[in-house]
Amino acid sequence: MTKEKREILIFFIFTLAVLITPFFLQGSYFLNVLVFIGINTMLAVGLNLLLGYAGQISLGHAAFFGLGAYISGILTTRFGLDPWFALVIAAVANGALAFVIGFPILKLKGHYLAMATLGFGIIMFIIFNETVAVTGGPSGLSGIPNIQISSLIFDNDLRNYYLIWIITLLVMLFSINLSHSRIGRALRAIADSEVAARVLGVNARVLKVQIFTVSAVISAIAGSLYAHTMTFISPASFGFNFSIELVTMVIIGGLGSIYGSFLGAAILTILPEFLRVLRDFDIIVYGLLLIIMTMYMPGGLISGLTRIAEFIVGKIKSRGARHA
Amino acid sequence: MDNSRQLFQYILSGLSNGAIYALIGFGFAIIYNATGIINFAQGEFVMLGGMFTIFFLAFFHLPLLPAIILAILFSTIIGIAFERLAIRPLKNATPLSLVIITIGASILLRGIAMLVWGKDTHAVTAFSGNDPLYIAGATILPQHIWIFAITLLIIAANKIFFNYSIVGKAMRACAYNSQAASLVGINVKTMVLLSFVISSAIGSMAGIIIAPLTMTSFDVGIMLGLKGFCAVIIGGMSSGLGTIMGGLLLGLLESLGVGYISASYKDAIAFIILLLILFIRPEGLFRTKETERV
Amino acid sequence: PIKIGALFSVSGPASFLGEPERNTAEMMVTEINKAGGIKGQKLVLIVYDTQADATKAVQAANKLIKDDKVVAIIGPSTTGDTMAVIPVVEKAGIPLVSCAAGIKITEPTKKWVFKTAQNDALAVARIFDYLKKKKISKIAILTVSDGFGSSGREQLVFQAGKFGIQIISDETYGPKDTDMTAQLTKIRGGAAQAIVCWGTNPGPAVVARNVKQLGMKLPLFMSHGVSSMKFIELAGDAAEGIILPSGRVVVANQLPKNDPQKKALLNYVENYKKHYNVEGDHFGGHAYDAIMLIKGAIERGSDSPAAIRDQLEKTEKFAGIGGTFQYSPQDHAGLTSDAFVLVQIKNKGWTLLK
Amino acid sequence: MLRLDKITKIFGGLTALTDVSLEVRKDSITGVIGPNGAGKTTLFNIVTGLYTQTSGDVYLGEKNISRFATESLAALGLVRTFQNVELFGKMTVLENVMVGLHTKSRSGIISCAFKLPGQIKEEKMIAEKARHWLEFTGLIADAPNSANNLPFGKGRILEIARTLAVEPQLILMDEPAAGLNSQETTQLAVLIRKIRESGITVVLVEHDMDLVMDICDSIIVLNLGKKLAAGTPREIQENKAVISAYLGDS
Amino acid sequence: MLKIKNINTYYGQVYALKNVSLHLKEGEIVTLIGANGAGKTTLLNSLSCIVPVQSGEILFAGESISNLAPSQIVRLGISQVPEGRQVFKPLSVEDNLELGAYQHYSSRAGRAEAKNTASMIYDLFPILHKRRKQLAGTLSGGEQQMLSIGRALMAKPKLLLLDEPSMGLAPMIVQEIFRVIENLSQEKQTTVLLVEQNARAALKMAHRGYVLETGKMILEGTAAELLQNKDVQRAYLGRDKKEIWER
Ligand SMILES: Nc1ncnc2c1ncn2[C@@H]1O[C@H](COP(=O)(O)OP(=O)(O)OP(=O)(O)O)[C@@H](O)[C@H]1O
Ligand SMILES: Nc1ncnc2c1ncn2[C@@H]1O[C@H](COP(=O)(O)OP(=O)(O)OP(=O)(O)O)[C@@H](O)[C@H]1O
Ligand SMILES: [Mg+2]
Ligand SMILES: [Mg+2]
Repeated sequence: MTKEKREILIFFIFTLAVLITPFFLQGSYFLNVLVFIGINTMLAVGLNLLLGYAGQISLGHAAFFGLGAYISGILTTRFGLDPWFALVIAAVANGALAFVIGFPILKLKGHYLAMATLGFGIIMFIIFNETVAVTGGPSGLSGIPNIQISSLIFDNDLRNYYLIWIITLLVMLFSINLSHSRIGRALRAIADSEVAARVLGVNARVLKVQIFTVSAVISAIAGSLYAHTMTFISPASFGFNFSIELVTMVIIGGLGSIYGSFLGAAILTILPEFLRVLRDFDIIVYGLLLIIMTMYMPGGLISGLTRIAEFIVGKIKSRGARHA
Repeated sequence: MDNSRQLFQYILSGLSNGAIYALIGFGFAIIYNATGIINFAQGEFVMLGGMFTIFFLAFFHLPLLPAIILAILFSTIIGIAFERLAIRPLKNATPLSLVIITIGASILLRGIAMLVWGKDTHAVTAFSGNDPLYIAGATILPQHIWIFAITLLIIAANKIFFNYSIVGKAMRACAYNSQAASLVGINVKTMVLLSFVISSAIGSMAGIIIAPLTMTSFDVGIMLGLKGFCAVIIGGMSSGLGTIMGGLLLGLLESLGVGYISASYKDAIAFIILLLILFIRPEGLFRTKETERV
Repeated sequence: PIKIGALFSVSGPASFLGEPERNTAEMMVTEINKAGGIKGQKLVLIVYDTQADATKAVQAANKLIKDDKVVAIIGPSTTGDTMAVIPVVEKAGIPLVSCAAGIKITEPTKKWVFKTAQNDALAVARIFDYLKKKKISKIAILTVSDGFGSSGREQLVFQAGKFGIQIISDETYGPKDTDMTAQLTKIRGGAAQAIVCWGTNPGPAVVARNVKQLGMKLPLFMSHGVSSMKFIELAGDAAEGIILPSGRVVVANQLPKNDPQKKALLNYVENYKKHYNVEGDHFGGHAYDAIMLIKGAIERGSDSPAAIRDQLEKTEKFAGIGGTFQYSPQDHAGLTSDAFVLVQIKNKGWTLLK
Repeated sequence: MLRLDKITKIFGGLTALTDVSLEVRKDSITGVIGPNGAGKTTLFNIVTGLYTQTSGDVYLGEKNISRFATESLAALGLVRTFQNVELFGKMTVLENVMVGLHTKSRSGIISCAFKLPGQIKEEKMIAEKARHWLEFTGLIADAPNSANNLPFGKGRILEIARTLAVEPQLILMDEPAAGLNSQETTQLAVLIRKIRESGITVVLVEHDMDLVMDICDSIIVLNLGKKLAAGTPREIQENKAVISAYLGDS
Repeated sequence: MLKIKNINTYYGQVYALKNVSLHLKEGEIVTLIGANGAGKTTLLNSLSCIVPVQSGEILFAGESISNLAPSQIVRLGISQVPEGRQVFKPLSVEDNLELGAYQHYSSRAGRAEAKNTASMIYDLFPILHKRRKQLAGTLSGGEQQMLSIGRALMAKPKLLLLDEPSMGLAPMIVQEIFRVIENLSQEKQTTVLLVEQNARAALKMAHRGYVLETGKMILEGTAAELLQNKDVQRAYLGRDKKEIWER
């Protein structure tokens, strides 16, 4: 099987799994968790394009998520816009913002970039918090309408699940396509050696800004969807901690792997659910697991799992060979 | 109240806070310069310093000085344990996975501190009283003097250590290329451990001397760590003058921002100005421009 | 058994609310079960931590309703979390007795949502009332930029006119800030006659110390957010003379004998001290009230969610920790301005200000 | 083809190049030699826009490219290799060359993300051409390997393959033979000649005199940041100044 | 003084060295030649314990050293000039040299000694003296190579491992370096293991040589023998210089 065919097959299986999962979870609250996994997957995939491919860190990605959510929330609650329309505006506005700030920010390298994006995240967080008249301030913005397609209102977990996951799958598909294209290769080249890439005619500056923009647009879409499924948003969800959590998802999952980002998002979303029974000990176990996972799978879950899978396949094969 | 006195108070307050940020920033710089790791758990050592001090003061009723010494000692032991258990066993880890490990460690340390010492905030008595000192009509506390003095001391010591002592240079060599460093006979593992020892000692020291002002609780490390992180980056990750300039600048910007623009946007103003400066000087504020060679 | 869910921000930035609330709720359930439960049925309390994060609150609420199948929910601790879970409980038809203070929670009235925490509006009114009596008309406010502070600030600004008070400077500080001298210096530069600070520990303690450091002589007022011994401990000498509105819990033994709440208060304080070795505060009181209100509702009706809701709405003259509750179809908050008293800190303790 | 006019470069207090002027003829192989630290790599860095000269101008054909950004030079047909090999280590050998075809393809983010028909066709073209260049340089067997695991010498060849993929007019090579043994160097000489024959002008910096004298049409000698001599290999070998500054008397 | 017996080294699943054996006598210059990817660097790195050896034995002065830490190897008196000039770019030239003598810095005598060695190295490479305050990262390629060699010499090793020391150096400097190597071996009794692409020059100077091909040692002999060997001539020696220049 060629590499390309295998990719298609994997995506197909993944899609199938996503589509049938709800049938096993009728009425369980877990469906609700899966909705959030979908949103986080979208975010992680978006950030992975930037971090995993182009090698550019962002410690302020929650800001784009929040901006998407707030633009959508404000336009629908205060101006009565249709949620779909609001989503599009949120995406476009975020893209425009990312494009504009992208040029000066991405000129920075290493720590300076980390700190600039962190600063951007903090600035946006403060704006969400302080512009009380517009955003509702720290106590949040409520009454955001659900998304609607003619008479179908996405107001329960099952409907939201399909809405979010179909969009998430599309985002994943786009990202996979992108990674196998000239753009994806150029981005990885920039991450490895920016000078060499530039000498070969890759316009690193513009390309970095472009991918930053794409990443921001994906985050905005996720944010908008989040606002319309939660129907309530508050700044606390879009702070520095969440930015860090997103970076963690991408790295724990595996840099540069789209399915890795899904795994990372899934683990970090589900983990707190399981740790809930530990009460106050949850934070300790969470920290510990984070360390252990990274220690034993430095390349991320996806490479760890691949290694384990290869090991098992190898074992089976060698056993088969012995029998033969 | 005349304007110049007010301005002077802003400057003084800004500088005092800036010195705190700088001191915390040092811990980051040291580990970074010796290992290339950005230690997101650094803020937690600041917390540990304060919490251990409280612990020895309140539960064992020790006098201040022994309590401080013990607090630094215990924090350092935790620093060593962290390095031994989570950093050393790693083989071919990427810088980013190390970042995640330090984030994990910070969560873990914070969690343990919360379980052991509870969620309450605690006050620590000042080293030499709470009577404000008047300087040209503006006031600071004696504790601020302590902070300035110790910050200066630590900078001087660092500068000498990293630029003039062979061990300091070896630590920098390790950070740049650990394989080549081992080829000249530097024991890389020892260097990494040493950097954790120094930075956890300095971090806890910072936590101790600022606790009388800021009070302390299991989660003070987050915000202070963040500010220290910014200070050290503004300063170009240097373990010398750059970081103190970074810290003071951040403190000043915050204080003047509150005074003349808006308190609500204090951090935002500070960051906007920093970003603008970085946009003009992408290679960092306090670093001489050096071209990357190919 | 009767399953009741609870959502408290036990960890995270609002743990000062969530922790005493959880402790109180658990203590109460133990007590109730020891005394034979409700109508002979044992009470089971399932507590989840929201970490003051709306997303987590919603997930936890969903779990309580769908997995644990609780008949009522108490909490969340913060207004933000409460606003986030309201759509969930409204859709599922499960009564929610919030322990958060935001006015938005019960205004407009929502079918399934009640609350026990006193509105900030009441606390502000108490302070302004006092200021007016003392003929202070120019004040500076210094509020924390989190949910608690911003809702307090809203009320301070909103009610000032009504009391003929002018807000000369309006400053804020961040929840984790460790130095407020810059804000205070700015206030000092104006003509304010008093400072009102709105926040929860440790910020106000820093403010009190900074006021002292700067040698400012203006009277300092705080919110009910710091009415616990912890504040006095943190602010040290700087706490002396500060005036604040508070639930009656901190001055329980100074109350007149005929005070309807006195019995419940003394009982609660003593019990809490016995269980947890620290003073109970009025935040824990919110959970006490929530549990007792639900208990009352079940006793009067049955343990189905709908019955609990209907009976809650009919609650009359329940003398709890936060005040005397009186719900009605139009009012799901249930308290009047006498829920607060003004206290002053003297000699490291509380004095009831008449 | 390429003309430098009075190039001067100062680093802080250190003058790395002083008034260097030179010309490279079309379809020639020009060698740039000189002692270590003479300024050869600096010269390349200036021509390719990685450094900005303190003064002087660079012309490609008639065009003054002094202020051109590095990435726009590739489109004009000017590329280079690096003294300290700069491979895209985490990518495969094939992908490395495919990056070289970046300027030969157009698809933007949208058409890549949506796999529009044009993009699919273009991808095919890229893969085909990349394979062609790997065959041309004899690296085809290593195509699927990770570039990081390539032995040093092959890494140098891969850099050349990558630049060839740009289909340039002019390649600047910085010490292409460093780290190659004599047999490999001979193969390299063959490859460089083949490149020239396909109509590409080559400028190379090299310390392997056998190679330089063997393949270069003309040679420029730098010393201490100044042009010391220029001429045919023969002339250079006999130049006293060059012998004493660089070649030695072996 | 050095004996390598049947060592095997892998990268993951891939063999890099198969049953390689080699020995060095005190004061000897031995050269290791082989094509790209033959495993020369891997062999030196195995010796320095940077790459772990899976099986086999390495004896230095009679002691097994195969499981030591790289820093201990240096203390025993083995120094390596690594492939690709791995200088400490953010440090100055001076500091780079100083770190070369890291192990000697614990004693006062060692420090004084290191100063002497440094001035000897500056004499050897005067350009380094001119650049001594400059950051190593801004040096030209050849200057970095000189620095890398100088740094290894600072340790005053008993056994010097050189991985392509002439790479990127001007012909005159190459001659100079070869002269230094010969001097070291003659005057200081330093043993040298030299990996060099310029096989002819290396063999001319060396006492003995080994030929490594795809991880296996295929040939061993005195330098003269190898120079005469037809296979070696074809594969590694190429045409004679003169031949080309005369054309
Ligand atoms: N970015 C820089 N900062 C300071 N000095 C520099 C910088 N780049 C180069 N130099 C100096 O300029 C001089 C010329 O360097 P260059 O790299 O051009 O030499 P080269 O001729 O390529 O030498 P080699 O043959 O050794 O590679 C060197 O002495 C070097 O130290
Ligand atoms: N880190 C590594 N991971 C996997 N394979 C490696 C690694 N390093 C080297 N190799 C492989 O091991 C083999 C031997 O490499 P080595 O670098 O020892 O060769 P060499 O003889 O020094 O070559 P050169 O002359 O190019 O320096 C090569 O096939 C190379 O691809
Ligand atoms: Mg060069
Ligand atoms: Mg090699």
